[in-house]
Amino acid sequence: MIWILDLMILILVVVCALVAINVKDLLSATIIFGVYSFAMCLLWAEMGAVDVAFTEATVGAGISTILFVAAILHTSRRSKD
Amino acid sequence: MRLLQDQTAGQKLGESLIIQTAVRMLVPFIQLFGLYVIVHGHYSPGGGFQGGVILGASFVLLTLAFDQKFALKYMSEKANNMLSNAGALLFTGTATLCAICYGGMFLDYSALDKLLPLGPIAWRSFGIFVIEVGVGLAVMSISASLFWLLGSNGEMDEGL
Amino acid sequence: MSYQTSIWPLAAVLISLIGSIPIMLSDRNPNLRESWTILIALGKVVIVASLLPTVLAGGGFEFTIVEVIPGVPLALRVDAMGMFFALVASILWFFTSVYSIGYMRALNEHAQTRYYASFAVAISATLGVAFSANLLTLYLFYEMLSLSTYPLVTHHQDAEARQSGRKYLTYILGTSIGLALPAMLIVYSLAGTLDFKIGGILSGTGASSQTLALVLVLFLFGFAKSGLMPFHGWLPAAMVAPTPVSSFLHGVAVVKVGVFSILRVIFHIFGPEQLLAVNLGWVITTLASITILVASLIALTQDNLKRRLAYSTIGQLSYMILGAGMLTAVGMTGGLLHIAMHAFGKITLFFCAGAIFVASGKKYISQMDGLGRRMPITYLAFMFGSISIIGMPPLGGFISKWNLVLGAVSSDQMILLVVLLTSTLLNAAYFLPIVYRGFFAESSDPVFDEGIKEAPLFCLIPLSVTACASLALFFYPDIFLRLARLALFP
Amino acid sequence: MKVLALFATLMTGAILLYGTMDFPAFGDPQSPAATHLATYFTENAVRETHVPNLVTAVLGDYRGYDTMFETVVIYCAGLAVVSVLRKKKPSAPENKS
Amino acid sequence: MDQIAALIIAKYNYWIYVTLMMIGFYAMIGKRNLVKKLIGLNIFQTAIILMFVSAGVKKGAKIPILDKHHVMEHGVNVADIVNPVPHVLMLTAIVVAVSVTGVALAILLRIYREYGTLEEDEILEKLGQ
Amino acid sequence: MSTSNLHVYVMAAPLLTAFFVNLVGRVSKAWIAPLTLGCLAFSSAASIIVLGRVMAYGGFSYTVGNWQAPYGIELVVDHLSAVMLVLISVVAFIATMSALKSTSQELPDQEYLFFTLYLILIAGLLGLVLTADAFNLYVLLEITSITTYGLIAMGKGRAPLASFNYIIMGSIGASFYLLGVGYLYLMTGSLNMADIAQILPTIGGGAAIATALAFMLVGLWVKMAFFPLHGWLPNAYSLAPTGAAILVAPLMTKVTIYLMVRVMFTIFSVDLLFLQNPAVQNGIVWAAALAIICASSLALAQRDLKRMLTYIIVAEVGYMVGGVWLANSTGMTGAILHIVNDALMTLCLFLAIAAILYRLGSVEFDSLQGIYRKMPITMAAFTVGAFAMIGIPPTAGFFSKWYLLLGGIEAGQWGYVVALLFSSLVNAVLFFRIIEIGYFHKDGEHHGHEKLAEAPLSMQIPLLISATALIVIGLGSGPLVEKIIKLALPVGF
Repeated sequence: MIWILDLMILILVVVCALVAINVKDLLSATIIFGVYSFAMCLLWAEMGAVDVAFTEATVGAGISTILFVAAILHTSRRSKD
Repeated sequence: MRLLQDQTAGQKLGESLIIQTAVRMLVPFIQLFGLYVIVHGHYSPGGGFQGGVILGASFVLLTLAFDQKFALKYMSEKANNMLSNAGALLFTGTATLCAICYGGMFLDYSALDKLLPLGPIAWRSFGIFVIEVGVGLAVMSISASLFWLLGSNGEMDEGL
Repeated sequence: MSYQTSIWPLAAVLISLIGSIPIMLSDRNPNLRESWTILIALGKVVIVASLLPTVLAGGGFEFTIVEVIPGVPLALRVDAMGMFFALVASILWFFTSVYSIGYMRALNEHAQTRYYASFAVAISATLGVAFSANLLTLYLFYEMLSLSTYPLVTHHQDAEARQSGRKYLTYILGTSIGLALPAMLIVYSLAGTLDFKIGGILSGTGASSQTLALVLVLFLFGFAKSGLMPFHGWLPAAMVAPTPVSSFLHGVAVVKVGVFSILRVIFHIFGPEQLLAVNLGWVITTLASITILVASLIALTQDNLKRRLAYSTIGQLSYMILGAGMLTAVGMTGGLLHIAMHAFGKITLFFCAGAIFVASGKKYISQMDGLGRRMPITYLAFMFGSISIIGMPPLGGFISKWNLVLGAVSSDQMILLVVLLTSTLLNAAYFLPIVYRGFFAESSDPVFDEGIKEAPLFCLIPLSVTACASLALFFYPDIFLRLARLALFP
Repeated sequence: MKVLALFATLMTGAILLYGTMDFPAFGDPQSPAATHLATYFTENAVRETHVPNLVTAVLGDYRGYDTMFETVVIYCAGLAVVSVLRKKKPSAPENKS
Repeated sequence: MDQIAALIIAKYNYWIYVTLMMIGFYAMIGKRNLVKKLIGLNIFQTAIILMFVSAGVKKGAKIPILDKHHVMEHGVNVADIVNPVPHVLMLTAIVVAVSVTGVALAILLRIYREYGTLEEDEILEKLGQ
Repeated sequence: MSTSNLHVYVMAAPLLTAFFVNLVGRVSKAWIAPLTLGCLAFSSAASIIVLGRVMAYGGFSYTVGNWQAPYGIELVVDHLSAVMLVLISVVAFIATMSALKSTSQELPDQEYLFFTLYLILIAGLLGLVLTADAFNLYVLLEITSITTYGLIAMGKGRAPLASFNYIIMGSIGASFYLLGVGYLYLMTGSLNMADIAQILPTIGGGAAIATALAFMLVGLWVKMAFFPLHGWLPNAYSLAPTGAAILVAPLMTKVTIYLMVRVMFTIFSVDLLFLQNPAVQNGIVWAAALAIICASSLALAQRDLKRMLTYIIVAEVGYMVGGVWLANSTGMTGAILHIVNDALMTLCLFLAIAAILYRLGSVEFDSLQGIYRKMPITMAAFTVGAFAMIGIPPTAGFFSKWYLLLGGIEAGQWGYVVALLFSSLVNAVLFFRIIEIGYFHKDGEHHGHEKLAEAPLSMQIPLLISATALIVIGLGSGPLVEKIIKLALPVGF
């Protein structure tokens, strides 16, 4: 565990989260949320939680994002806030 | 091959022969990897849940590259439902079976030793394997069906 | 005093409750339905009367149904005080049943099955209150009575009846849940029991006099059926009900259940000695005096006969509370006796009002000039009732009022004497003109009045009987007097 | 509305931060979390279940009850989505139930 | 200064998790767009997972996959292995989160079918009509 | 420690049957009813036997998978959880009889889906009652929530929107609870409730423990719709399919209150909760009083029977939370008794609503005119339920209210006492308004009632059972309290 790397990823994660909830285009938000998940998964892998990281990679960054995309493509990409 | 031509004849935006062929080749490997993740959960990261998601992802990939009807040929809605039930039943059923066995408790795999004497600890290991398979089945079918339903807005036809 | 366990008190209470089922089932056949009603009423009188000798001999009965709260069972107990009230209620119910048949048939009222069934449930609840062994049981039957009389008040189902029903429930349920229930809870948390006990259960609990005063006031207003002002508004409103309902329930059962509950609380929860000791009698007497005077004054101004009777009732009810509040032996006896005397007098008056309405369709006093010559029996009975209520000999009301006056004297509260005398004058002022105008004034509408005859026999007989009973009670008040004495000095 | 939400968020965050004051230091091998249950699992899980992956052992056996309900959760999710979203086509014989 | 640095190193993970939780929570209750609310929900969930996983970390420890035979014969030094319990819990939590997300998205599609929008205020406006 | 598995079967029977309902039910509808009713009958019988055993031999703990308590997951069967098991399984059994009918009318194509979710929800509730593991509780909480989301979203019209709101609020609640569990885990390293309770005194309070308690409580309060956090409930329950509402409305909030009791008294000690923080305790009782008053007032504003009832449910939550936090044994007895009674009262009223909806299709006040004439038995049972809600003896509602009020007086919490009385009065107004509309409005004022008939027998029977139960439990509340509830009080009372 390298705490500087850890901290950098953490900051990336926070930035991604902020962007994901603030960007007006929902599709972008979703993709950024995917990035967020992936960064999280990196973080956990680096913390020694391999199983959690694996799951987050398949679920959070994979299935979850895909479900979001599928839903957004059937509704609207626009968001007022 | 004929199917492929049909597909390309009614080609929509984003469907390309290269991708479709690549996906066709890739899908068995993905599924194999998914199975590996489930089975090898005892020794490496992974297990029923992760493997199940990977298996489900293979169907998602098929749907994305072709369309939903094509993917449904591999696993129909009915089969999907059966599999999810089977997976969940495998887990809960095993758990209850342990309780039914004389002197056993709920989810106490070592109690299954009375059915087939392999040794209590071996049964624990094997029991974990059985339930991982159950989880895998359920997760695979449901992650696929979640995507299909959301992707086709509940119509189960063309998909995205 | 020893109580023997017996199922009969329960039978006395339940006979009419269970009897409401055959009444409901014989919806299609009015004759059968009314036969049931009479039969049940008769059965009830017989059961209650059969319990009487033991009670007069100083005994009593007890029956525990089930223990619902630790230390507080649902239990029935027949003691002298309960017997006193039960006797009045069951006898008068019998007459009211007969009267109802005449009245309801003559006016061809709707939903008669509901009427008779509710009536049967109501009388069950009344007897339940009379025979309650503790405050919780009393409360249960008290609420049952409120609910079962609601359909009777709303009987006509028009906008006015619904409005009155709403008012009735608001007052009765509101006070019983909002005031009586917390009072009961405070008593329970102080004493750990709710059992009625001679001498009271609150003595010796070390409750402060402020707490006692609070509980007392909560109870006085909580049992709003007693019509104590300012929670009296429901009673005039409830007069939209058919007259038998007004006469029995709002002349006898419902209102006296309120008074009876208050007397129970004063005698058996607080105990007169304790009230004397902490000097709380004045709370009761003041509230009662105000109600007596104000209600009598309002009664003077009413033109609707039933409303005038209603305000008269409010005033008379407070006599009983006043008697109890004097906390002297004679006064309390007077208060208790007044339950019976007023019941017989007031029910006669209501029967007469109903008979007049059945015969002539008239509700207002100003239209009743000269009617007495057309309906002499009714008016004679009305006169008897009035005199009894005013408290003149030779009618029953005199005995109770005499006791009350003696009580006022013996408690050294001359102001109460003044209240009693003033209100007697007021009573005379609002009753006697009716009788006078009935017999001696010229009819205002002779053509219309030409065809008026006496009401049907079913109406006439009960009112004659109760009028005669009022008279008889002056000469033979023995049973009630003995019961009252037994209740107060066992 | 947004101000209220922001206020609620800040409050929650502040309380949570207040709670972290007592936490053992990050990565401390002597923290309670690392010593109580974890010790038992690390020492005994492999021997008792013959599964070298501790996570799988604990997930599948020691806390199998959790995992069972986890499977049921996702099963329910699948069903819920079907029941909420699936459009019925009256012609399709397969959908007749 | 060293103390502050030590404090930062000791607690920064928890601070970050609180920050993420606040972001998610704010999105859930403050945003008007339903999809945004859902993204907020997911961020909230991952924040909790981060907290749990952080709880399991041991400095310099290895991943919780052991060598079977080695362990059977020689036992294991607990301090060398990352705490597996939070990982187990969090696997379950992730599954729960994705299940909830799935159901919520399905319901979102239904809402869109009905109202044609995913903005809370616009939906309320339509309901008001 | 016990090796008897019966209480697990109580939970496992509906769970396993759910899968079969899904498999078989999609082929033939005829199988759904016997399967569902059969497994719930089994659960009810088994839970009654479990209660009998607990009363005879005392409570016991059970370890799933035969792993010792803090390592494996522990189930606890004591008096309280046995009572809850019986309550849930019996209420579910009664509700199902009616739900089968209304579902076949409302959701003819989705019956098998509906009942699969329905059974899993019941299994989840039963599991919640049994578990003694803080994290397992979270998972089960999510199971009940996710099935409820699905069930509610199957409703018509605005139901999906209500369901989405519920998802957001429910997830916040569950996440807060999980945060609390996380804090406790970080501080103690354990997840077993009893084990945490043993370790906590060695830590002796502090910021993290207080935060954990606060977050667990707030999380559960969101789930149980404690007043300012109740926003999701009225819409969700009133828009859900009728079959779901008659199961969810009586059980969901009550089970969550049970969980609050469990969490508060199994994990934290009475000393920590009440004695060290009298101001907090006081404040929560006042909040409960406020909740009761506000929710009752909101109920007054409703013009739809179902919505009105949902606000009453919110008010009742205030009753029980207040009762638990009164911190005396009378209040606690009242709260636990009220869990039982309120479940039955709500069941009775919702069953009546289901019957009315089945025939009439609407429970708006205006459409109820003259309903007593057409559906006398349904409305008679409704009236009994209404009396219980108001708290008129001898119905069950009076007696639990009695204990709650008595507890309030003993604790000197006059605000709470006044709030309870106020709410009883409001309930009286609410229900007599309906009785007046349904009974005393003249016939013929409303059209469309010509063909209205009494509900089918399969809806009347559960209704009559529940109405009778209200009176029987009311009359039997003495023995019930003495023999069971007193023993079910948490340690420290």
